[in-house]
Amino acid sequence: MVWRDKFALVSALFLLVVIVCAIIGPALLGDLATSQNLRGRNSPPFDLTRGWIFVLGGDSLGRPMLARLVVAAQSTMLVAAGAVALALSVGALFGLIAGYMGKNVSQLIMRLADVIMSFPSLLLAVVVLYVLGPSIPNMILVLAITRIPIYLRTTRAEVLEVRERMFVQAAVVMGASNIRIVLRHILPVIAPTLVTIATLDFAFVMLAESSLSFLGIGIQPPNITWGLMVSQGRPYLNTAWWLSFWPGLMIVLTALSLNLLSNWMRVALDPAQRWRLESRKSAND
Amino acid sequence: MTDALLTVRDLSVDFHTVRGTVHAVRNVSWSVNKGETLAILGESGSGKSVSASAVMNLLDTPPAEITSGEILFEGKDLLKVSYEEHRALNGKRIAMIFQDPLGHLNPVYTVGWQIVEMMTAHGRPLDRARARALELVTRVGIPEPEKALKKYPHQFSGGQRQRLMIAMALMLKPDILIADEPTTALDVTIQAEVLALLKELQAETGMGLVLITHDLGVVAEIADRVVVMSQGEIAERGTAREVYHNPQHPYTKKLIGAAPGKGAIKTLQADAPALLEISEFVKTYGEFTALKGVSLTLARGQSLAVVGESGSGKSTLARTLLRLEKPDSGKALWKGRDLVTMPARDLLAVRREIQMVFQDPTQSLNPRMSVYQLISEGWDIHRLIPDRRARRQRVAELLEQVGLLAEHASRYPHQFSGGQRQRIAIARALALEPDLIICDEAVSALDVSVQAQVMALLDDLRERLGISYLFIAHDLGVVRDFADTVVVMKAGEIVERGPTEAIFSAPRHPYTQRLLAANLDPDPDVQAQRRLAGAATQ
Amino acid sequence: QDNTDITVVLSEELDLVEPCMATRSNIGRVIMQNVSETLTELDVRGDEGLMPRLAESWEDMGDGVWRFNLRPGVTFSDGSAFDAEDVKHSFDRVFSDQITCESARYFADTELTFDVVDDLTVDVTADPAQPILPLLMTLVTIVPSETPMEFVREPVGTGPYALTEWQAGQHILLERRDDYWGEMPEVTSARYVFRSEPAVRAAMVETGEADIAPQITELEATNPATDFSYPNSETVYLRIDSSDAPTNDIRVRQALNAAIDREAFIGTLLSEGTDLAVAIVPPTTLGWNGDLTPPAYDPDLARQLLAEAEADGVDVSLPIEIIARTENFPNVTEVTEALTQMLTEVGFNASLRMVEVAEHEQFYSKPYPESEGTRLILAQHDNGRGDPVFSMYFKYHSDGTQSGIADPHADDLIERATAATGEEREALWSELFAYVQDEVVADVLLFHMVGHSRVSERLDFMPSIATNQQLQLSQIGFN
Amino acid sequence: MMKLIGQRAIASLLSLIVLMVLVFFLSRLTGDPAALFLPIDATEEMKQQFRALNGLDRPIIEQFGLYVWDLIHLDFGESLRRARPAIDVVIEAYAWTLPLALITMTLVIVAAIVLGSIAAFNVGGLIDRGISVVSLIGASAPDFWIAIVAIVLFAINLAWLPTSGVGTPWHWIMPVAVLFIRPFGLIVQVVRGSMLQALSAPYVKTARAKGVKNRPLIFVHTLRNAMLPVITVIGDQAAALLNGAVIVETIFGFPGIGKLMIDSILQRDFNVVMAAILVTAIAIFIMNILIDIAYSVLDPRIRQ
Ligand SMILES: Nc1ncnc2c1ncn2[C@@H]1O[C@H](COP(=O)(O)OP(=O)(O)OP(=O)(O)O)[C@@H](O)[C@H]1O
Ligand SMILES: Nc1ncnc2c1ncn2[C@@H]1O[C@H](COP(=O)(O)OP(=O)(O)OP(=O)(O)O)[C@@H](O)[C@H]1O
Ligand SMILES: [Mg+2]
Ligand SMILES: [Mg+2]
Repeated sequence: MVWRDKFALVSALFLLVVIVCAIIGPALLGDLATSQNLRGRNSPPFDLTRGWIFVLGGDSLGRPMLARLVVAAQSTMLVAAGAVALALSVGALFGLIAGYMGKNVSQLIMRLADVIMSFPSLLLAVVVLYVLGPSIPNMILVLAITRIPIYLRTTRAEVLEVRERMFVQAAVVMGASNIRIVLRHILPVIAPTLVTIATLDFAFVMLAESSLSFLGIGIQPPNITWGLMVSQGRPYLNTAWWLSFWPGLMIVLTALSLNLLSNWMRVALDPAQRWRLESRKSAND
Repeated sequence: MTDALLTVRDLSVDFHTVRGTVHAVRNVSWSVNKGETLAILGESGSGKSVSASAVMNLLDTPPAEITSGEILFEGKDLLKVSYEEHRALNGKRIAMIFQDPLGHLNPVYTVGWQIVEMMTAHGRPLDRARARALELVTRVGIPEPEKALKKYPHQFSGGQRQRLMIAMALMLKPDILIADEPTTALDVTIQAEVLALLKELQAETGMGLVLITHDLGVVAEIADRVVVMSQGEIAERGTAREVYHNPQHPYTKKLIGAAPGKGAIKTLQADAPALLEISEFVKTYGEFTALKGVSLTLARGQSLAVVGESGSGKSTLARTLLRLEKPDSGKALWKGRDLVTMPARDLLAVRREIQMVFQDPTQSLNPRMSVYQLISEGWDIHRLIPDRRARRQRVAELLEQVGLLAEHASRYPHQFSGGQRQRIAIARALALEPDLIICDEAVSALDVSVQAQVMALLDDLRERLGISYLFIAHDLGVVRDFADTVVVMKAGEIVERGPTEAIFSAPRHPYTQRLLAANLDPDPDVQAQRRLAGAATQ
Repeated sequence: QDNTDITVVLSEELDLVEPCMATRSNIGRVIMQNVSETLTELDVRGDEGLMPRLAESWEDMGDGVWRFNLRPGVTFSDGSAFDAEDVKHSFDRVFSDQITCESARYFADTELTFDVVDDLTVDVTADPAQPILPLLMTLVTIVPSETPMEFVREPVGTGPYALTEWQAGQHILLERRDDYWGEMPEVTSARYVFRSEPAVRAAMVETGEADIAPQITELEATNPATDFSYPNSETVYLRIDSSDAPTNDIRVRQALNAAIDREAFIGTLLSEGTDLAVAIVPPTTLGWNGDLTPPAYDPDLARQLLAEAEADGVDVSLPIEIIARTENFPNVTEVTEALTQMLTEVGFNASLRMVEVAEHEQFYSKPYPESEGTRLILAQHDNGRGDPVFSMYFKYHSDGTQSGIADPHADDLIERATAATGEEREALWSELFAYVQDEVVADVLLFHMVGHSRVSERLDFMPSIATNQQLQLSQIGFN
Repeated sequence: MMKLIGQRAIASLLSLIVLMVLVFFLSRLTGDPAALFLPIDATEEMKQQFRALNGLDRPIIEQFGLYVWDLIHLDFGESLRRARPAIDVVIEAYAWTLPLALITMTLVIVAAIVLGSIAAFNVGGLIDRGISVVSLIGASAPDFWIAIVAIVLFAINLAWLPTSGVGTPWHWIMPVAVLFIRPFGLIVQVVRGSMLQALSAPYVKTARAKGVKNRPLIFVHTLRNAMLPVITVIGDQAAALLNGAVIVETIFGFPGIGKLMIDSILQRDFNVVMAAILVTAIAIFIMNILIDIAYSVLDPRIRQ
């Protein structure tokens, strides 16, 4: 059963590749990714006659898909990771406060979360676009705000339960401050759940960004993200599937890897479950 | 031995951990017959609970691995039967009472539902199950049984939860009952009732009883045969009398020699300054009043024992005192300042001065922290011992003082036995060198030799550092040896208080008298005589 | 099987079915000449020019007065008879300040007065005189005089069909009237449904769920047996603001034109059949100038022009931002990206910005926002109405809301042509086309677009340039 | 309990007011509806007239006052584009969205909980792998892929189902199926993770010692302990559905609130936007109250 570890390993490797692409991709392939060739557009994948760079085909302007995917990794990761990280940290922070503090603070925070939850993300996007202008940081802001309630609500619900556990009371007796209790005793218990949601949200955010681009209020060319590529490839689904397939596949694979890795971490970081990984190895030895 | 109902033969269990393999159980064999009671005595951490879990097929394999042996029940090897077959036996033919009742009760279902399920899971009709549950819950002495069935585990006292577990295990009148320290949280009067109930059932259905316990008195009272375990192996076996009067193995000798209740009784220094004054504590849970105006004074260097009925409010007293719960009224002056109204900021300093060992140690240890982290956390909080090397050393020292090993520091709570966890909790309380330690059944899960060691340690600290103890306990022998003052609680009130000497020699309140009378003697012969005498007076 | 009920799948749902908004293409496609009729009708399928509809004939009485003789025996779908009062009322509605009717804009500064001569005769006085008044009559639908001065949801008209059911969000049902004045159409009823996804529209005709999908994309138009392409009267161009540097220099504007390889788009990003534009209106328009040729792709010339301009002190390195709106037409993003690249290649400091419709509007119409360099606005203009007047003032007159030039000669030509009639009008328009393209180089004209329709094989119908604005059910037959 | 719900309702009403005020002012930062309603070559007079007719020419504070005044009289204003009361338009659309959301969510909850629990129970096994990978791919694949591929496959090639539209139950199958996929993938993972944690608790041992069968062991003893994060995420996903499903509505021509909301926002049809947000917010608030009640029903320790 070593393959269980291999799953996580492959995921980690894949993510590493994505990160490397995100860092050096634009510098390396930036020019190739924008070199148009109208007469060589939509060239099919797996055809090496135009060079290895066209192995995944060309897009509707004859630019090599491979180069574009690599270059797009940067803004994609920036937006997705930025939005998820921001939503997670803000949501978890307020969730902890709402769960651990008194009733009034909690009520206030939760009702504000309700407001955010019912505020249509699209309207938010339009407002931000009009007031602040379109840019990657603003995109992150819009996406993050809309995702805050989920983290907030999850955190709070879990805190309500965890804080009733005896070891939290033991920490109180030791004189631990509220901050310490929250960070050292409560957060580690709920972190796995938050991480699971966050990794799932990664895909969600990439696709949400894609739909915003599609509606004209998201990231727009000449910037590229996988989400934008997906939305641009959408009309070609029947005729040139590779235009939206590869970026979509990248999103799927990234989400899949992140989740497999987080599933693995969830077990690896829990002392009471770590044996699930260790024993598999020894059982195979 | 072949016709025994349950036979464990040559059982060995290993645990695979990051730091190598732990041989928890090594070539253990025992058997129990119909109607017979086998007591498993032994060192804390010697593999008693693990072998019981192996019988019930409850070990997670991995990380555990059963490396050898067989477990024969009615001639069938339970290690070889299918999962489904084993499931059908569990609960119905072989039932188990767990050591740590709080964790083992499902927090989100009413206890009534959980008890009834024992029968419905095996296809019995619901109404019969309900009736039986009510009967048993009444039998184990839970007040207001009808209402109790509708409550959730966290609404009961430690002893009550233990009794609910017992009621649950007895629902289907199993052929074999494995009871893992079933009476540690019970006061002796209720313990006597429970033991009587078990015996009655044995007489009625011929139930075989495997009783894992540290209490030599219980062994003397109920056991036919005894096996003594030490370090994963069987050290000694024989009838209860043989083992008590003629122990062979050095560990057994040590164990029997350490039985509490024989030492000199302490007296309180008259001039000790008052440290804590509790006056008129009242605590209600809905309509139920758990504390009905309790007042107490505790002096520096005093060890005050609180004994009393299970469910009388002892733990509640401790919890309200520590502001884990708000008392409805009352004051608690700590060094002259009221703990109840003290602002949170000032409380922080006080928190270092008062520590507590909780009744259910397992639940009070954060499962995601290693033993090192658990013990050293207090130093982080109060900014003590900044040096890492010094910390490691002090943790190791503390662990050794409570009878654990320095290398245990890197393990996590779930990798320990019940008694070992209790000792981790004690070490954690000691780490801060407080002025007062509230011990809620802090030594109940320890075998008497370790118990003696821990108590000697506590005594030593009291003498050297002037630490005071609020010592909640059921074991009268322990109380007699350790406390200089005793208060007796019943139904939320203090019914008697006085120096240990006076309480033990001349109890005044009828409940105290009953309590002392029900105390068990570790000598099986003495217990046999008492039983005869008891039968005669009835 | 003589099932003569048809289903039409349209790309966007109708918000309104208000006759006075019938010039809005999504509304017009359903009700124009089906439910509501106009006095006159322009033949865009053949070459009959302006044809009678509710007016049997008309004549210019001089002094800006036109007399229309109305068709007798016409009834509305509510049973009331059609007469001159209805005509008057219909126009009153259009110009009322209590409702915002779209067709009012075609009469911008013209004051119309209606004199009912008798039941079937009406005199219309235009001030100033309006030479193309009969043509403008193709834009105003006639409603009964009882129609209130607010948007109606149950349009009543004289057309061959009546709206009998409208389930918002789902469908609109038109049923054939038995008492229609004209020839009975073959189609007995038409159900309109709405799907925004082109692939779904195409699929619906393929599976038989619909009979006509008037707007599908080129990518979906893969079946020669059912799919037609037709010029859709839309023209794509880049609007230049010639008051900004560096585009205030004609050489820069010429360079922009020369930098673009228009041919490269056709058959690639744009459908085969797309025409290179030499005017902002399609070739079917009055005064079309056949002598004009699209600017040739000549990057060297572009570079040279830029160099010359630079030598004369024009700062050609100023940023040029190309603004286009998402979903303006299929592949708009790619087209704009390619345009940007072409401009960059000859040395422009061009960048691209895709915006949503509301934002696009801010850049498109006056007053134009400030910019560091200048902006080129990629836009699509639709004029299928036969006369350039509907375009030229807005796009090229100094006071036009989307005009990028302020040229007195152009202003003069526009004003004169608007007032002229007949051949003079035609000649003036022709001159104007040549002037703005060759002399002023007002903008970068790009393409006359084509549209695609899918028509079920059981129907006998050919989409045409008019299909963008209307879909006359009476023109549909069955095979 | 009733008192608690009452308090909650009042608090929610306050947040509703905050929401509406926010939406009112923020949406008016986003440009002029006149430019969008009228054709591009409309004259300035026409625009003025349009603004005057719809009260858009007044100071924004006055507009707000009028809006509130009307609202007190339960008048949500007219849709700018549709010449109908905004609330009618919204309620018509919501009558489609609500059943769609409810049907989808019910299926999602049942399927995700069952499969997620099974995956956790067999952690590391083939079943677990299969459920995880399939659900994750579903959760992260662009939904229009799935929708269009489904149409090509089931409507065109196999001709089992209609391509789009509403009317018969058959029309609902594809929209529900496509909407099902993402929340399902998400919730499966959350159930799995939460169950994994709960399954290592000691009370699971008690249940096994009692001889409880696997099915009740998973779905009765453990699941309820694992439900807190699960219902939170269910709430989040349900809220997304209650807000309408734009892609699915667009592709399948489903006349729900999502498309209406998007169109109205893009067209700056403020009254419809306000009414739509009001209706969806009420639905979401009610759902959140239900979820908070569910917390305390599920876990007695949270009850206070
Ligand atoms: N998961 C585990 N990993 C490693 N070691 C374990 C694990 N579980 C138990 N052990 C070890 O196995 C030994 C036997 O444990 P067991 O619970 O059977 O002791 P016990 O005899 O019941 O003690 P006590 O009287 O204190 O309850 C202990 O030394 C303990 O540390
Ligand atoms: N949260 C609660 N809700 C309702 N009743 C409670 C709650 N906690 C404790 N009780 C009740 O209060 C009484 C006192 O409980 P407490 O835990 O103090 O008993 P105790 O003296 O420590 O008993 P034991 O020796 O069995 O541990 C018990 O009868 C118990 O049922
Ligand atoms: Mg044990
Ligand atoms: Mg207690």
